[in-house]
Amino acid sequence: MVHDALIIAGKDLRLEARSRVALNQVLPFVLAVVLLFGFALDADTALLRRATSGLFWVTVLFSAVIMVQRSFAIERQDGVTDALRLSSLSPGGIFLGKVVSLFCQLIVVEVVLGLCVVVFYDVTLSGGALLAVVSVVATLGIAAAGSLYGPLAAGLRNRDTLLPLLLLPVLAPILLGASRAFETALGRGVGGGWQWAAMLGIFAAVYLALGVAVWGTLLEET
Amino acid sequence: MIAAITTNSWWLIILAWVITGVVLAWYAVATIRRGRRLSRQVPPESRRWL
Amino acid sequence: MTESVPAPPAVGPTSTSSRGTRVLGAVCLVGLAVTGLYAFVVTGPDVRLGNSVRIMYVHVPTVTAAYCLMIANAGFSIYTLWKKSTFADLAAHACAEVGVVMLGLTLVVGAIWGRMTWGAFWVWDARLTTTALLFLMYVGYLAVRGLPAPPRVRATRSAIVGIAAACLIPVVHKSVEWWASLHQNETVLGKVNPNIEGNQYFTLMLSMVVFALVAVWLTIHRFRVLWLTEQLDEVGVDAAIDERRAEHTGVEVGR
Amino acid sequence: MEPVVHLHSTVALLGRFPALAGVDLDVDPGEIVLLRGPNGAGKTTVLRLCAGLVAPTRGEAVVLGVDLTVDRRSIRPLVGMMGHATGLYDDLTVAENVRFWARAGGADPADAGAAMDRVELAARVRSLPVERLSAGQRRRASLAAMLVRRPRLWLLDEPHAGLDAAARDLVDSLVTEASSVGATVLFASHELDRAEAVATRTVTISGGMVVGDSAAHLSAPVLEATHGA
Repeated sequence: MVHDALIIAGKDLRLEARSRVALNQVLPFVLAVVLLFGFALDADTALLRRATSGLFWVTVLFSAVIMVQRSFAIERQDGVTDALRLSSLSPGGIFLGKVVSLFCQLIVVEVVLGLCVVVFYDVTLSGGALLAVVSVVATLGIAAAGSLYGPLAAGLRNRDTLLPLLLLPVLAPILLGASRAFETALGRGVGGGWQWAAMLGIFAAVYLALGVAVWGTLLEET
Repeated sequence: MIAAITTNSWWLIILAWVITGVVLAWYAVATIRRGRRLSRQVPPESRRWL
Repeated sequence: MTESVPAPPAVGPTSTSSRGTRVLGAVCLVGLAVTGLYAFVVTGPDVRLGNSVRIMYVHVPTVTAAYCLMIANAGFSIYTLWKKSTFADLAAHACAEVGVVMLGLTLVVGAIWGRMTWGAFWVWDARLTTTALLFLMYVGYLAVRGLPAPPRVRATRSAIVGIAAACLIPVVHKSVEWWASLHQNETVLGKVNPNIEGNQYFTLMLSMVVFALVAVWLTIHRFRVLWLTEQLDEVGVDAAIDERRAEHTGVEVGR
Repeated sequence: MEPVVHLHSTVALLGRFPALAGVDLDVDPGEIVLLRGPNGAGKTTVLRLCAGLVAPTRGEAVVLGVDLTVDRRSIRPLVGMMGHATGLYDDLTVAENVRFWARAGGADPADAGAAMDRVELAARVRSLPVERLSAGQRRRASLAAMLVRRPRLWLLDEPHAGLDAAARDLVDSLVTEASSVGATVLFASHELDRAEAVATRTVTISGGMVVGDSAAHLSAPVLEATHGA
């Protein structure tokens, strides 16, 4: 299963390297959103700084929706789904492969977003360990949920507006946990950051297990 | 500490009950009507439960 | 043996109701009347909540019924995947739809209750937020069910979304609970049904049972409507096969 | 000799539409069977059914010893399918595609080069993204992606469509070569003159049923004799 996952992830990342969609389209989108929040909140740096963790993760969520859309649109190319069914890759492996590739791309987005936030919102980073752990676990959860709902909603003519409706409510706990944890990391939070990280871990575990379990029927039936 | 409980706002309570009643009634009627319309089209032997 | 033309709908019963549902329906109506009576007349205002407790008699049962329906949906979804049964698929759909109606109601009534207790329609209270999230997730479920697809494909997809949503209920619940508890203006209520006693408690329990029966009654009827739609399509299959065979044009038989 | 494909009054539904309404077909190892018939007769569905991509709703369906009514997944790695769709990633180069599908099919990516040689893909073309290939080159790349997995049952949906003469000869030679090595080929085609030249047997399908079989009047042993020589 892990071997299959690496094959799929390798393919996805190589495909990304060639087509550079994330680089050319998603990163500019991230920058745009950072600026838009600046305009929306009237460049009130104090307010932006206070709202940073929330804005950060809302931006990550929106980028995730776009990337999941893209990630599963490429699998919709003519005949690829059938070819995947005919391959001896285990469906769970394909799922994990998509999760890994989404995870890597999202981490890149988050790093760039982090830099933007530091520059544009004049945020001083602190509590690095918690930031890193929360980012990794939250991104894993987003990638897992995205890879589960992706085949349902991506790449088909009357379905591409379905993905945000399916994905965003489900990612609410991630937004909650990650932004609260970030707040504690950045020194303003109230509650225990590590508690939130644990909750994010549970969320990611639930979706990874679910994905591996049901992806077979998903690949078969969509 | 918390806003004064508008204890005498009866109309809100009634509104809550009315909304619940209306929505459930509408949903029930819609389902029954659709059931009737469909029952006429489906041959009886496949309507196992009736 | 194949029924070439679907038999004209003979006299047979002409609706989805049956003896069982008529009885259940009657019980529900009586129950609702009694609950209404108790809620408004028999019980007085609560010592702390005042009259807003009367809204609780509606608010709590609908949210409980909704949760039960969602759990039932998950159960049927698992059964659909496991045994590939159409019955479970349609039952899951019926439960989810009635559940979404109940969740919607809970949100509206919750907002009214919020308006009464805190003067604002929406308060980021743990239960209301969780209900709103679940409402959205199950609207997503119904949206997936609405996609045009062959029945088997639709059944599998919906089952997966149903199970995924159900898996999230505890996670969403826990995270929102934590989150709400972080806020300073902790709601005065604390647990949803404060330890009211006497006939208020009885009224609440009564309305819980009545609303559960109403939910069951609605789900049964909704299920039967779905069953009829399914039968309507199914009837056509045998006819379609014969039609298809007749389509065979006199292609020159192989040498 | 156990047939590679055994279909008996097989019915297959696509949604509500009975694409196959009772197919009877037996194919032995090494045979090259042409499926002919009007459009929409169910040729493609027969191929997809044999590949385990479409579920048989009634009747029997056994391919490579696997009963499709029970398990449709385990035969897939043994089957190679090529249709109008290329089944390749447009953004990846031909070589990357063939190597990926080799790995995905459990084959050794190093064989990719050999597979591309067999389909006579020019070296220059191999490093081009599939997006920029001509229809003929795409078909060759798709064929290479299938070849590299060395399937035992070939299911080709109009393999000659849109190919130039050279490419068609190549397809025919590959099919014959595969059959001689013991693989079995089932293909649908409209170009009857060329298709019948390479096929060892022609089956006519119409209205979701087999209505004609060139080998029908030949008893099995006779077939074996002629084919074996």
